[in-house]
Amino acid sequence: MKTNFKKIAVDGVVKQNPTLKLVLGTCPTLALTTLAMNGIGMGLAVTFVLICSNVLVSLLRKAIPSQVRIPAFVLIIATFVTIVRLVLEKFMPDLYDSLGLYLPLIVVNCVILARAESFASKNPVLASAADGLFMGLGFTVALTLMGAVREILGAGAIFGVKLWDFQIAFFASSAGAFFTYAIFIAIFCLIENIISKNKKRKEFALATAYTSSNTEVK
Amino acid sequence: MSFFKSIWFRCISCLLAIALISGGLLTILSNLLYVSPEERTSRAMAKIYGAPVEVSAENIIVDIDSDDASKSSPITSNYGELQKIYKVNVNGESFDMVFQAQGNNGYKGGTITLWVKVVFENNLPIKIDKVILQSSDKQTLMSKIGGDFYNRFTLDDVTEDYKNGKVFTGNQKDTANILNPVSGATYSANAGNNAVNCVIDYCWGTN
Amino acid sequence: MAELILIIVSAVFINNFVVVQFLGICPFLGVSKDMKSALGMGLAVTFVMAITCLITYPIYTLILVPLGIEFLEIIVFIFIIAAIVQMIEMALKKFSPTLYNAMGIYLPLITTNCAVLGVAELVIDEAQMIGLLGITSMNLGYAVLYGLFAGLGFTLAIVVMSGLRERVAKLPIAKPLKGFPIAMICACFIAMAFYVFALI
Amino acid sequence: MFYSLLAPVNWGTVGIVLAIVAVIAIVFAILIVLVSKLCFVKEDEKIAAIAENLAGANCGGCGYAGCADFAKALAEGKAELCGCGPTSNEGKAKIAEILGIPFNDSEPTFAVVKCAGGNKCKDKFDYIGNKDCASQIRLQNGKKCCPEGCLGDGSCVGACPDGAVKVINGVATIEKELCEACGLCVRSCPKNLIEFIPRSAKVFVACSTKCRGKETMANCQVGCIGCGL
Repeated sequence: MKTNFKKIAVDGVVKQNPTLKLVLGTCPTLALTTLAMNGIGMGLAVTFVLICSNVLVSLLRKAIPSQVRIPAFVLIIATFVTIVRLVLEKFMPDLYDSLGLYLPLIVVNCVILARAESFASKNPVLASAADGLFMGLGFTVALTLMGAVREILGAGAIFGVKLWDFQIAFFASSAGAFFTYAIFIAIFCLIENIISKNKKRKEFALATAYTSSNTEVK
Repeated sequence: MSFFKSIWFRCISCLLAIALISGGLLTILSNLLYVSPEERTSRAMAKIYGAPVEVSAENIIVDIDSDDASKSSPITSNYGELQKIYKVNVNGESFDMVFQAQGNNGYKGGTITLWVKVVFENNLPIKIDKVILQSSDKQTLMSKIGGDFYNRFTLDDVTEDYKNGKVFTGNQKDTANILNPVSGATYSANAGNNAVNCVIDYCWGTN
Repeated sequence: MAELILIIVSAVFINNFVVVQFLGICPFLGVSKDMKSALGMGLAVTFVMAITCLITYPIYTLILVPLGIEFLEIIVFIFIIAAIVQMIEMALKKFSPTLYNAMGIYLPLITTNCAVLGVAELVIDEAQMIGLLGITSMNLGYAVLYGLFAGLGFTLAIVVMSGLRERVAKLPIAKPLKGFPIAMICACFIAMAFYVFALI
Repeated sequence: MFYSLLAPVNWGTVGIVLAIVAVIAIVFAILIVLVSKLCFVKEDEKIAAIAENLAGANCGGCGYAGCADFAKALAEGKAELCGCGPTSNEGKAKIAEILGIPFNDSEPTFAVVKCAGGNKCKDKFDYIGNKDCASQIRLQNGKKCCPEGCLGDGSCVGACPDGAVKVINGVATIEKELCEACGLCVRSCPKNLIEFIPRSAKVFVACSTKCRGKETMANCQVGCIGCGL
């Protein structure tokens, strides 16, 4: 069947945004969104690993019997993350320093196994790669926005640049992380509801306009 | 013949294959891509001086990785230990001393390792010139420690304090010493402060 | 006997994996809609944690450390946890399908649940466990016990959470706040409540 | 050339690692297959196939806990296909063919409230209490003079997952475009005023009173007096 990439793209970033809609990968989201820089770093690392693990999983999906799918997927993901960590440490030390902290965290990130289990194990390679890419992008965008908000409110700075020294310690704390995350999901659902309603109305108006104009012609 | 189609064989072979490939690949790669301590040191030097700096043997005072017994024991103090001490661009009396210091009692008992560069003139320590992070162990909240935490050590207004015996501390109540707190990661900041305190103890300390 | 009480207090309250250290939040939020599935998930996680400590501790101390291949630790641990979760999934599918459907995608996610891997890593860390429990040396018994009570701490947190969420679900909340957002805000209050334990 | 690349690898550890990993993998693979043999559940693959074609919205309109339960009920013949609104016609056609039952692709439908009274209908008393039709109806069959009239407290508004139902000047109205015909509102209305009508219907009677014309005229300005024109 033709995989329409537009649907996967919209799903990945908006309709099924892993952080805001499916609420997966909450551990790193809560822990790391104290700084916007972390959001980007973590997001890119996860995107990179997500794409490759989706490709690997969908390549092997027929070879892995369903009884042992979880250990097999987890093994693939863990191996892949370790390889990335070793390669980065050797050849790109500065990138490793900025990402170094997040790479072990990725192994424990639920988004990757969730996508491997629910999408990559059922779809061809190209679709899985696209899904990995857009899921990763959705994850990065959500994390960076949350990181920015928490950094501005919690530390009075953005990307490390000091804006003002008015700081609300609540947002830097973990309870604040929960709170910010809740507000983000609420706003996201609100906007998404409004958009989907208008889209349905427009589609319907288009459909009825077509049928009515067609009856007048007869 | 049916054994090969049975679920037993397929499951075991699949898991075995993936496990073997990943185990083997990882071991080989970890040996191949092993970053040796020397390489780490040269990277740190590159970061401090902008270009990798060769340190000749006699300029190495302490180096835990070196096989020379007299130099391989780190200098420990109650703040942590100095693992490497190098003399760099020595011309006559004035030179730089670069320390790899490991501060103790961080978060969950972990440690933080910093590179600290101190400028010396006619054999007298003048000022802490640069501090960069080398690595941290079990400090999960490192993201909270930004650049200004490290630059704080090199500011001029603290230079007089640590020269006459004051040390860096994280808790606000201890007014006797120089305050250098970080909100949200007090333990890790504590380990960072301890690392620099080792250097201060060595340069301006009692010995 | 004193160590036992210390283990219980530290694993369940002081270092509660979910609410103090914020590990394993995905299933904590995903499955706490009603009390029954929350209890099911809690017990499943407790079972996985106990068995994991039972298996990974000896593997680490008897095999990995003497041979000096510690870097393999993450891979082996995750593989074992995944195998245990796979077995539990089949057992649950057979013996209580309703609980199996209630947990859905969150059952395989126990594998990547940071709490389970967290407890496996914590238990093998000699220095910290001695500091935590005030015992002279670490052995398998303490490891399994700590895993068990860490799981029970997780169960306590998730059951409290599901109780809170069931009551909150009946309140007239704004439409976008329904579901996960209100669960997060409940978690925020629980986190504040447990914050006092971290100060001890 | 190739060998020098692999020089630093010390083959001792590689061997040990392979041995350990192999042992662990084999032991756990056997354990898993053992458990899978013990807990073999005769999963009717028809259920999985049906679930594939259902809309998967888990809206509960069919009266079952979710699509998985509805699929199982369908496979056992306990539920009819039209119970599920959101599934598309081709989906239903595929399921029908799996189940082997005849399927005429029924006209897509949407829900409508068969009452237009609301503020135009007089009240017997002022109701001050829990803003929910189910609780209001316990009080003298609701505040409206017309016994079948819409009470306007919007328990159907909450029931609709797509937010298609709104209470406008006292009476519940359903937006044709947003309605997915899932049937949740039909069950939530204590007065059973909500029904499905085909989407192509141009007009419907927005009143379900059973009183005679004179009484309806007294109760409500827009009541249907059953003139039969």
